[in-house]
Amino acid sequence: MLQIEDLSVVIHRPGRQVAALSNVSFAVAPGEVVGLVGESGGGKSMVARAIVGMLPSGSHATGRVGFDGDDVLRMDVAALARHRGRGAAMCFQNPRGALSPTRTVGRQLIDRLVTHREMSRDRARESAKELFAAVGIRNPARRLEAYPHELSGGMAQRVMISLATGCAPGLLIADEPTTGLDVTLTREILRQFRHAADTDGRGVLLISHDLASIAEVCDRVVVLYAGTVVESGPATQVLRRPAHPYTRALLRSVPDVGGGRVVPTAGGMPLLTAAPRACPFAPRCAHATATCRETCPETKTLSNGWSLACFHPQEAPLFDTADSRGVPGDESVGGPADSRGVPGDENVGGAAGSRGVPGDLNVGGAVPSAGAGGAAAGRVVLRVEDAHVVYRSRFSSGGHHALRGVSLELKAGETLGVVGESGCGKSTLAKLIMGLVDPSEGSVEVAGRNVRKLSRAERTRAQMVFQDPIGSLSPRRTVADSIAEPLRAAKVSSADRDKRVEAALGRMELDRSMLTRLPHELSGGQAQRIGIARALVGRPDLIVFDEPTSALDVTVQAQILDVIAGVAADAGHGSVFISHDLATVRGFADRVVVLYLGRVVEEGPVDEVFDNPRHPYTRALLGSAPRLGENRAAEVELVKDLDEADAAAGCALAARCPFVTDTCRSQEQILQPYGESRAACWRVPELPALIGKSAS
Amino acid sequence: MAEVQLASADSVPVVSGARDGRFANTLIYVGSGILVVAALAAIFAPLLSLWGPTEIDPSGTLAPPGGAHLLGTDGNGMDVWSRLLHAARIDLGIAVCAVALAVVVGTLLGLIAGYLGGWIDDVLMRIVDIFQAFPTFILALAVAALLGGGFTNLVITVAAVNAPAYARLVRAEVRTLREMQYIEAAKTSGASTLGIMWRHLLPNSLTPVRVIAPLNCGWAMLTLAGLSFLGLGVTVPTAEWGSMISLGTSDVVAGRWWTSVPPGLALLVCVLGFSLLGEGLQERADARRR
Amino acid sequence: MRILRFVGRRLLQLIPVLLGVVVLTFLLVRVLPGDPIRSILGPNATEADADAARARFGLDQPLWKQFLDYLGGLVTGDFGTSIQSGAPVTGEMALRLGPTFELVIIAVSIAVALAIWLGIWSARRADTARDHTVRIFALFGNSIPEFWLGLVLILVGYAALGWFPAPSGRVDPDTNLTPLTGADLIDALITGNGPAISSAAAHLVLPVLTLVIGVLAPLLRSVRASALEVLRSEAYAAAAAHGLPERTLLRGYLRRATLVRLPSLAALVFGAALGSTVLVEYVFSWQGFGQWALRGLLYRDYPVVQSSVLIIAFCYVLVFLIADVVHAWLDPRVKI
Amino acid sequence: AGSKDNPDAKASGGPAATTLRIAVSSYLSSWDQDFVGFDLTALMLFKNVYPYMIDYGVTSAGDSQILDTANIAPTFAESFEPDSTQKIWTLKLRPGVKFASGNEMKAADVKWSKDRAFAAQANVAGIYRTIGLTKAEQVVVKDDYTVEFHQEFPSALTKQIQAISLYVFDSVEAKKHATEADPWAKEWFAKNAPTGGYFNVAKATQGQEIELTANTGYPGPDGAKTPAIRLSVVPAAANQRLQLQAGDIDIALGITGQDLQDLKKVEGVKVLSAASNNQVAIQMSVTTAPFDDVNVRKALAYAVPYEQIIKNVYGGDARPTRSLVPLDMPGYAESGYPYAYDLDKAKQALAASGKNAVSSELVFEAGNDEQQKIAVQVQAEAAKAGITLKLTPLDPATLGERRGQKSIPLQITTGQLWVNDVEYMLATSFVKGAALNYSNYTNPEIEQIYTKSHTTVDDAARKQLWAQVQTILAADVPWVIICQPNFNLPVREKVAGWVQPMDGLARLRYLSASA
Ligand SMILES: Nc1ncnc2c1ncn2[C@@H]1O[C@H](COP(=O)(O)OP(=O)(O)OP(=O)(O)O)[C@@H](O)[C@H]1O
Ligand SMILES: Nc1ncnc2c1ncn2[C@@H]1O[C@H](COP(=O)(O)OP(=O)(O)OP(=O)(O)O)[C@@H](O)[C@H]1O
Ligand SMILES: [Mg+2]
Ligand SMILES: [Mg+2]
Repeated sequence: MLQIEDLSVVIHRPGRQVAALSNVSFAVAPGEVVGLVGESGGGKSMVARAIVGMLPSGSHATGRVGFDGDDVLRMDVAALARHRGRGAAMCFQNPRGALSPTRTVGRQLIDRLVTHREMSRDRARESAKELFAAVGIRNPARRLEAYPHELSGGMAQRVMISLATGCAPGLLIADEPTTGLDVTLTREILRQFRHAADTDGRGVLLISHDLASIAEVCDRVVVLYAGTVVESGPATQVLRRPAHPYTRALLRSVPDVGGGRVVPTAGGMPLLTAAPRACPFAPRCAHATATCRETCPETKTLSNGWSLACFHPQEAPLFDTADSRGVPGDESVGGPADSRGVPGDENVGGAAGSRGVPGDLNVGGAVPSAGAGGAAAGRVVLRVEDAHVVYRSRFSSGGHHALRGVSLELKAGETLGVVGESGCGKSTLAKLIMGLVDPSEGSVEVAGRNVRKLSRAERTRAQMVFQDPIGSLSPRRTVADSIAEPLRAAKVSSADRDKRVEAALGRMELDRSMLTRLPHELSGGQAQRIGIARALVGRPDLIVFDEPTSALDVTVQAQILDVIAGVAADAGHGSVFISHDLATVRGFADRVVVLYLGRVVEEGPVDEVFDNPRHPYTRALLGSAPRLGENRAAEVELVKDLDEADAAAGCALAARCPFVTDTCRSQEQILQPYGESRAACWRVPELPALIGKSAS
Repeated sequence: MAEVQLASADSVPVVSGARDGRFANTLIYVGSGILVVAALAAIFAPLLSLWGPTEIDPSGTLAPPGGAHLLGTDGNGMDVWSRLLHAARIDLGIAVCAVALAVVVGTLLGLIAGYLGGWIDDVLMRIVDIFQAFPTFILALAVAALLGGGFTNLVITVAAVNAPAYARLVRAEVRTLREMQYIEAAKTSGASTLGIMWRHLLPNSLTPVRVIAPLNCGWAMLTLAGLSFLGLGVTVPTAEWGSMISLGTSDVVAGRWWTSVPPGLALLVCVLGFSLLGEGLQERADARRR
Repeated sequence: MRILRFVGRRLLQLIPVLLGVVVLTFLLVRVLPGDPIRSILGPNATEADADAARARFGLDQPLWKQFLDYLGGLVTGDFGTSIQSGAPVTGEMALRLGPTFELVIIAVSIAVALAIWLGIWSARRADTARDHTVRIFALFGNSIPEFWLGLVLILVGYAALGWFPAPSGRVDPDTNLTPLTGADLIDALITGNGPAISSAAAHLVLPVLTLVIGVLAPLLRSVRASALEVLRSEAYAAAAAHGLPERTLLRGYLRRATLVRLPSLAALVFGAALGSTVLVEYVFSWQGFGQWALRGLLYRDYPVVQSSVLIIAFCYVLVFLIADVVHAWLDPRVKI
Repeated sequence: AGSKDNPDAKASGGPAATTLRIAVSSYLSSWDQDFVGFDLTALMLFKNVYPYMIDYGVTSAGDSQILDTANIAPTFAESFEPDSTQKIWTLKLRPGVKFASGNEMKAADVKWSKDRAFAAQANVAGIYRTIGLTKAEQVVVKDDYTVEFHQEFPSALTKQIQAISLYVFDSVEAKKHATEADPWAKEWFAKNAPTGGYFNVAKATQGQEIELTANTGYPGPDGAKTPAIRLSVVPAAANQRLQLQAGDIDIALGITGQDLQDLKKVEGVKVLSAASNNQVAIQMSVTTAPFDDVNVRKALAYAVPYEQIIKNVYGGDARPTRSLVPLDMPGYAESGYPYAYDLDKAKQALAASGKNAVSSELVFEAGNDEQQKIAVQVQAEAAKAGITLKLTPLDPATLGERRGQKSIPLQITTGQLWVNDVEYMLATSFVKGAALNYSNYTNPEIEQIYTKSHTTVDDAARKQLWAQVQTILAADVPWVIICQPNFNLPVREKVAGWVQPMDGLARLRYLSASA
């Protein structure tokens, strides 16, 4: 159905030019789910746009985008209008942004139905309800009247899918449909696409940077790097036994709930100004030879649709053994010194790499494997006791009870992981610890002192690393200024300040020249390193990481996680690492706390909790976390989306828990010890049996 | 391999199709070019004219352009060209000073109200509301009547009229900015309230101000002209475009264009200069935001 | 229901503002130099005469008493008695508001409508010569002093071409229009007076045009910018990528989304226009509110100044309230 | 052009060809002449809509008709004569004069009207003091058609003063609207035009327009010649001019300066011109430094560019004067003002005062183009003589206040005396405490002459006194007298019958329009 041949797109802008795609070829057949993966900027969205004929202004496209025999690139306006929606329909990356904010979602869907299925509006209304129900929207009649902002992220994505399928397209394109969604939702959403391919016979092009999550649903996978297809083929082949060094690097950057640590690859993707004349991955590749740096590898077809563009295909297993993942693999030896051969390399991340900071983040030795170490019995740096946080709404009475009776304790040298779905109160907990919100009940002590009574200088004893790396740096302050901020508060002399700032920067393996830059001149990874440097510079007692990598690209994420692992292992301070992604925590946390709707539902040593989860919620989370190379059904499936579950009396999970009983609904659950960990569920002992029953 | 030019932005609106900013630059260049010329004319006015701005030519009034007077003389027998140049000092001076004053006062108010919030915000914003709800011209007239028509007083008048808008603008900006992560980051880094306001909020909240201020300078000149028209601007015979225009209105009707058309055009061009600059900056800011 | 509560809350918030305006104006007029009494007495009046006149208007009372009397009057809808005319201010004001509102409301409505249409038109042709031309012309209009523009329009439209009636009033008196609201076009429409309708409309053209040209640019700029933002938004792209027809896109996805930011600007423009009509009124001999207030101020007619400021302030805050309601209605994201 | 093309005008019949259309600069502030309402438009209208018992006659001067202030004749009254003591004046009403309500004008109306004027303690009460009328009791009703005015002392000015004050209301109608709180029906008067004069107010649109129709019931001589007049308010002079040129108005009352000169050349328009007694002067406060020094006053008198002002401000259309006594006033003498533009003398005079530079503010009426131009010209020349002037335009309220406080060092005044007599001039401008004595000028000799003049009736003797006055004023220079601009009125060519009012208040009854 879709047949892309030699597609190249160059975008001309005054003063610059971007070769977004170079000689991309692949195909999608009806009933097939094809995954398009790669890092940010790799050109994934550009492919999608080319398919619907909506390239940015100033684009020059060559090649062919064949669709049912026609070439999209050569369609006239009328043909394009017919092609869009009916031929290929796209689900956008950010569903909330892609839904028109001032029109009810129902009308938006009806518009599509009326246009493409020539229905009357009344008839379309009925169909709309069915479509909503089909993508798993409860109470569709009511939801038709909703405006996009009234929908949660998951709901918005479902609506987006229904809008796309509402056009009755031959090809469904989904551009990062699950970015920003919780693990439990991700599975559910991806299943919708599989469903569209299987039951409606549509072709599906699934775009993602997250290989692990799409691994399950794809038939075939195409890997893009810097606008070129580096590897493509059957999903099992590409994702389990990849041959291209880039694919391998990508896969090893993904954290895994099973344990072990990610293997970062240094450097960043180059921004090309013209179609590459050499292998674009060569500067970051450990196997690169002179040939790689001089000529462009041909795309070779190896077997049953598996093709590859590499002079040195790798065949070694991806990970040596399951538990030795921490040992650096062959490809991860960092960037070779010279990447200046990449023409017009403007990418800041790439520039850092090209500066040849050796082994940008050398993973090995220095950092002990975290899980193993166990907490040294240091002083207590953080004590949270029965903390409640209520956000008061401005006008009406009442408010949002974001944290309900959380208690924690953390010693220096220890790392505490905090996990939970979006909205469960993770950031609130971080703010609470930092003294940015006041507890309505309970107390928080950092290094033995109540945070509400800290002086300005003492405040810097606890530091935080934020989710949005660039957004957490003041846009008009230089890097040096930002890093020095805690020192200034602590009244450190300016000479001393400069020295310590440089030291912190050095520890982050960043160049001195960074000091005078402004945040917008930084790449995400660099900015996050600055953020970490700022947290470290005052030698704090406690560092809180609030989803420090969730805004970053896969390979960069791996780099940053590596840095954090190093920082967290420092015995001088305690660390709290917050994440919605369980896998990232596993790498280096000593203990882990699972939050659900403001409550701690399970807590214990990291390995114990991950390998031996007790609470149904933990089990569900772990079950939905994608694992490369494994196709497991989750043991526990939650029945509703988070935002539909109301926490009334009793167990907070009651509304979603498959094992719920009347006792659960009426009785508040408190943490009880089960083995090494503690969980807030009275049915823990019965669970294995129950799960066994439901599985069979 | 055929090369095709894809449908342009014209027929197919495209996502994030950044504009090329060339027009924005043209606007900025033309706008600032006009203003530079006007500023130079103001600075070198005495060198560029043979007559003083309030010097009366005893040989007669309303002499047509040419001869001793490049642009003729006005109803008082004063040289229009010289007045035209000298007026630039007053007009540009008052407009720029007034807007600067308005920006300073408005920004401070907005910063305090926006960041501190609570009752301080309520009180300050109600005061701003009062001033903003106060009819522009009556406020201006009152200040003019109270303080007279001198340069400083006109600056105060025009600033009083414009300051509330800045207070609102900055407050709105600060209220979004204060939810930003970098403010939280600064707080956790131990920055003081004043430090946050001064080091982080102020520089960032000025972005929209920078765009509005030039536009505002243009409006300030128009306000000034309006005041002069009502007899409440600068006192005669001080050279000021608005008062020159209003003194010359009957002359236009009689076909003696030179007394009021040149100052009218000068005013128009300068206001346009500010507008173009503002529009250009706006466009550039928009482009950057995208 | 929620909207009512919102309006109620906002109305409550208006009270301190209006009270502030009342106090400020009351003090301001009294601080201003100038004697409101002398000008009604004639040059032969003695100090005793002046005192008697002052007593007549209660100006001999202590300030706080005057203020309380004034406030008391306001509560009962009595704005006091004009010192200049000796007639109750309420009646005079009612007569003067109509013409000005007619002018400003029509002008701002036309400007808003024009700005919406042109702004969207221009945004859809962003960065073409046509777009640039429209914007530059709007800027030109915005750069001309209103009184000057008015004069030019009179010279062209009345003196040279003779297309429009003499700028000496609001309706031809020979049409025998029965005044009801003071807004002549409305009165003519209500009474069904055909000749008066066309005469009033003809008289409105030039002053309205003057105001429209003056205020168009900021509105246009705003509409164009929001339209561009919508056109470049992912939401619009998504709708376009799903092949929705042009008309649906324009109506359902562009227009309303474009307009969400307009109401508050329109309110601001309305306020500014209301404040600056005094110039247009002067040029077009349009004896409206602005001229009345200006005269009141020049003669220090305290009750007139106080009530005109209060009314303008009230209209201003009211228009802002309306703008907020319209905004909330246009933009479902607004929490009220 | 203009409304002639307006189809609507035709549809409704259009204005009758005989309707005179007059543009004025502002609307009257109030219809109540006693309590409020003291602006020029109001006074002019009052002259035409109130029944005045006596008024000036008409005489010709050159080729124009002017009001004859020396000849005051009864109009709505039958007669107004003094007794032998000259203290009791008897007003006999003309029977059959009717107000719009149908009520006949009676002595009681006169009584009530004057009682009201005394109660108001404003304009009329103020002028009555000059002829010894201070209390309501001095107005006595004799019978239905006879009223006596009992003055405290005889005065040569009685007729003149009564000519501008003797107007009468429909008291029967007015009393209906009087209330306990408002015994003089102020509120009603403020909003309702009086009736019974030469014209009735047919329609008044507040601020905008007034339609007058001739009062056909007027039984006296010289009834209104035009059946209808429409006054419309056109504040902008440029606008009035355009409309006059286009023929949309017949008379423009708000045009000054250069426009007048221009309009003389416009086809279809003529500019009626007449000498006037309008004096343009700069009054110097003799009690305020630096003008308390006569030499400084002289210096300014030498520094003012008289000829240039006449040329630049009035387009040459003004008469230079050589005395503070107006031209055309009996007793005028060239020797009254021996100063002419001479910067050397100005400097000498300043030197004589012991200063070589002085400064002051020069006050004038805001919005008055003529005064503003004069101020500019004076400022420029005075500066050359070492006198720095700061121009200060003042709005009416501030001007009124500061004039009341007598605190203005230097101000431009323009205006005419309503009574063409030096005694009246002294009374209003040069004796201690006189209302228009903005110079704060006092001179015992002048006071003496003034007192003497009350009882001097012999013409030659009076002339003698006036010569003395002018010698004294020439030495003291309380004013810089600039000129007497001619009165100019631009009208359409069809307008006839204009009578130049010596008090500046047009008598519309004489006007007519030839078709
Ligand atoms: N409108 C545009 N103008 C100029 N360059 C663009 C434009 N859109 C994308 N690009 C460039 O094209 C390249 C490919 O971008 P694309 O959006 O397809 O990447 P992507 O793989 O989808 O990345 P992401 O994961 O961030 O969505 C990038 O280098 C980007 O900078
Ligand atoms: N300032 C606030 N006012 C009111 N409610 C808030 C505020 N901040 C957060 N909340 C609410 O509190 C709850 C917890 O928010 P929090 O930001 O802590 O979640 P989170 O676990 O960090 O989620 P995410 O993974 O999306 O960042 C959410 O339901 C959120 O809507
Ligand atoms: Mg993308
Ligand atoms: Mg969070």
